[in-house]
Amino acid sequence: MDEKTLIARRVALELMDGDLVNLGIGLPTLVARYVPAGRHVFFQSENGIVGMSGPITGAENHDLTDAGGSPISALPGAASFDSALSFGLIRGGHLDVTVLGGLQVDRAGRLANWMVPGKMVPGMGGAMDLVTGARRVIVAMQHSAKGEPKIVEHCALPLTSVRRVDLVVTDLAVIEPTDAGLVLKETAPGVTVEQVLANTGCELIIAPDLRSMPIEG
Amino acid sequence: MDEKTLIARRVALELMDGDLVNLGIGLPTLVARYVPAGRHVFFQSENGIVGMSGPITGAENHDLTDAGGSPISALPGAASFDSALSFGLIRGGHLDVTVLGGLQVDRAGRLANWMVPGKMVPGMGGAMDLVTGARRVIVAMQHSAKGEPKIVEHCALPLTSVRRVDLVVTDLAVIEPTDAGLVLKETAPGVTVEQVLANTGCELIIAPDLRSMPIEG
Amino acid sequence: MKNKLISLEDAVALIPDGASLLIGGFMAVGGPNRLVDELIRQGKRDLTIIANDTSRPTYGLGKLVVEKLVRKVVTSHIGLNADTQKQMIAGAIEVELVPQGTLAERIRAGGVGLGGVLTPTGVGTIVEEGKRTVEIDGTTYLLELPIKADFALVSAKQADLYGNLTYALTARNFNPLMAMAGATVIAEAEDILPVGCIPPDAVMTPSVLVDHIVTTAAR
Amino acid sequence: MKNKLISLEDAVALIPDGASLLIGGFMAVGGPNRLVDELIRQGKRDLTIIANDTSRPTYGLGKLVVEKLVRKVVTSHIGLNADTQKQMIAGAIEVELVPQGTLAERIRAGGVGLGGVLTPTGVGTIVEEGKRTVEIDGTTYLLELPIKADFALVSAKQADLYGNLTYALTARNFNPLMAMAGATVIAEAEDILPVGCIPPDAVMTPSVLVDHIVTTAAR
Repeated sequence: MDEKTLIARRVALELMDGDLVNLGIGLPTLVARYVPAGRHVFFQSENGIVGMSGPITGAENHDLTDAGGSPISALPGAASFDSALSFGLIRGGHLDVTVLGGLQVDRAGRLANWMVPGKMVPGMGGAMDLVTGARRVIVAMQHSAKGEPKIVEHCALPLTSVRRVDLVVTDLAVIEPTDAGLVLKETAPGVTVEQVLANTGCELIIAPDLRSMPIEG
Repeated sequence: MDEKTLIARRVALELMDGDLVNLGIGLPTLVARYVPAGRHVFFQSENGIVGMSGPITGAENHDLTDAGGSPISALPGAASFDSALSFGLIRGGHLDVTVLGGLQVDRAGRLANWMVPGKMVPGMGGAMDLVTGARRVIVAMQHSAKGEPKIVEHCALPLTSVRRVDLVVTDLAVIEPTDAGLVLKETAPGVTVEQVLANTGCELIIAPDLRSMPIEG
Repeated sequence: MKNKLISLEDAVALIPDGASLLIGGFMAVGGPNRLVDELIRQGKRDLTIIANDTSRPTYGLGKLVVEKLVRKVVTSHIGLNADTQKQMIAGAIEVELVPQGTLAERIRAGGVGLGGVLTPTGVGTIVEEGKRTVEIDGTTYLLELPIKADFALVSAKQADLYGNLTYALTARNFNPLMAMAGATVIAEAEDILPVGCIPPDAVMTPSVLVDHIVTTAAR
Repeated sequence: MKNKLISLEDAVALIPDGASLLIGGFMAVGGPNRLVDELIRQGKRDLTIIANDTSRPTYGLGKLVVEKLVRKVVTSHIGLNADTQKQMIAGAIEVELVPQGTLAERIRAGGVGLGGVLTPTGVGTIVEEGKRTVEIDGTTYLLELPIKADFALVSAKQADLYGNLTYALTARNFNPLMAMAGATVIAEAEDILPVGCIPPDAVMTPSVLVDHIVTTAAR
């Protein structure tokens, strides 16, 4: 199993039956493939639909796309709406879970994921509303980038929100930000605590009930 | 012609082709009957429709009513919507004209029409939004009540809005509030300037082009 | 997934005395009048009601006032229910009068997570009393705060079994706004349809906002 | 009543250089792409664009940027149009980045006559810079101001000859919000229908908001 699949599978275990979920572009999108059997999850696309699914080959239509402009389909029971209602769902606390990629997460559990000053300024799109408004924010990302830790004492990059995220899932670990600091809850299969610590740029609290991710190869 | 009909007919001359118009309950409702031929006016009911008309006898339905709960019908091209959009049309400057009843109008052209402290407190309903937001506010009312002038130096009753209304049409006169004060523009058929002044509780400026209401008996 | 269909009795049994209720409808047109009748039958009391108006004494939520089950009402109009005025003057019921457009925006703000909205409506009138004002480019606005409630009771034309709702014509009014602003949302509906029978573009309240559905069809 | 149907050429001829334009669409899906192409053909310049994103360089309003017709853009995302970033860094185009939900509320506020809205989004981030904050019950919100424009260019699935509009699925996005916030509203539509063919409950933008209709059907 490659690292992205591992992360997506672990995140998917967090999605509960009946949840309204928004997946960011890139890695988070993979999560939809691994929703546990027996759980019905409603996926939102912030451009204006609840109940999206992958496209039906040969039946793509230019009026039904995801936030990246790629074709999708609408499951039975889907609902479409304008951008104000779409973000009303997000900001108003109606979105159960958002899964977003990350550039950095700091020791206080705050996410930076929308720009690298002077290099990459794509704009925040819906990310700031998602992190501010979702009931649960899950960051799905590689634990480090080019050998540099992405979990750091202070984010060098501009924050997406001052709100503390709820869970960080990486290829090495599952980490839960708390009042006391970042708590290491799970390690990836075959990964040691020492490996996690060596690739993390700030202190981690080892959970008393630390376990291996409940993912079978 | 009775006084209410006179007022309604005079107000109706103010409605232009294509206008979006909201009529208050009571006397203003009569205005719809007298829209000049060749002018298509869109009537809004603030409970959520543009394109309302009188009810179709025998085809009344409990899902299609005016703001008083009475049956109406929807003309071809009507649109229905929720209360936020309905008042978005009103507050957002999309409503061309509102016609409202009045209890008092002061010399600055400000309207009081929603409560008599200690006696009648029905609530403002949509009146405050209508007076604040409509492009043109026309007050349609009797010139005096029980012998007391309703056009006064200062409103004794609580104001509906501090916004100056655009026109006051009564059974005696048409009066336009301006920066300089209230201007007497027209007198009702058979009514003298002296009669208007005698029934008005504050100074009126006589328009140089004062005329009789262009209404034929 | 949990079935959202529930009996009228069970739905209303979820509501405790003293609860705050957003109640859809406009002069009880498009109001959840079955749910209201059941509130009376179960004798719920000390209710806080947020609604466009208090209807007439014999129709829809007007009856809640007549039955003395209401402690406070936040509304734009009480003029057609003499009982509301009578109880207000007697000090038996607290009435907060809110301009209708402001009421719509306050409920919407509650539902979409805004901290408030600035409106020109009410500036310089007694509605301004006790409120913060904000000046922007020389224009003064009232800062109006969001409204949320423990429950939203709404009335729909159609509901599918996920809870997607449609409303008909002027029966829509405050219902879709309130369906966003209740911690628990109970919808009564004339027609209960299988999932997939309401086209996505026809849905006015997405299913994810609705907790319980009650049928108003005769059984 | 004036017929609102107008040719593509005449519609765009109404727009002067330097105009501010609200442009519907999301990655140009549901964007008024015929109107945009005609803006380019007529060489309108110094435009201020308010839109969800600047699309891709070869699609929809992305081409306006590539053709250097845009002076300023107010948007939530420019990541898929390298030209926007390039011109921004070169100082040739001014870019105001706005969180997507905030952009929707600001345009809506402009259209419905609110003086502003309070949102928690952006508090404590660089989006807060230069903005007023308001504290309510211990929570801090940003005061976000309304957006209006000289024109709104929207794309509809259907238009009747009064100007009532419907949108399809995710092509709806910002269109109905923008149709309230433009001083002049021009809608392009796939199907032009007789009055009365769109049921009142299916209308998403009421006719009274729309000034001009352009057909996008092949002739």
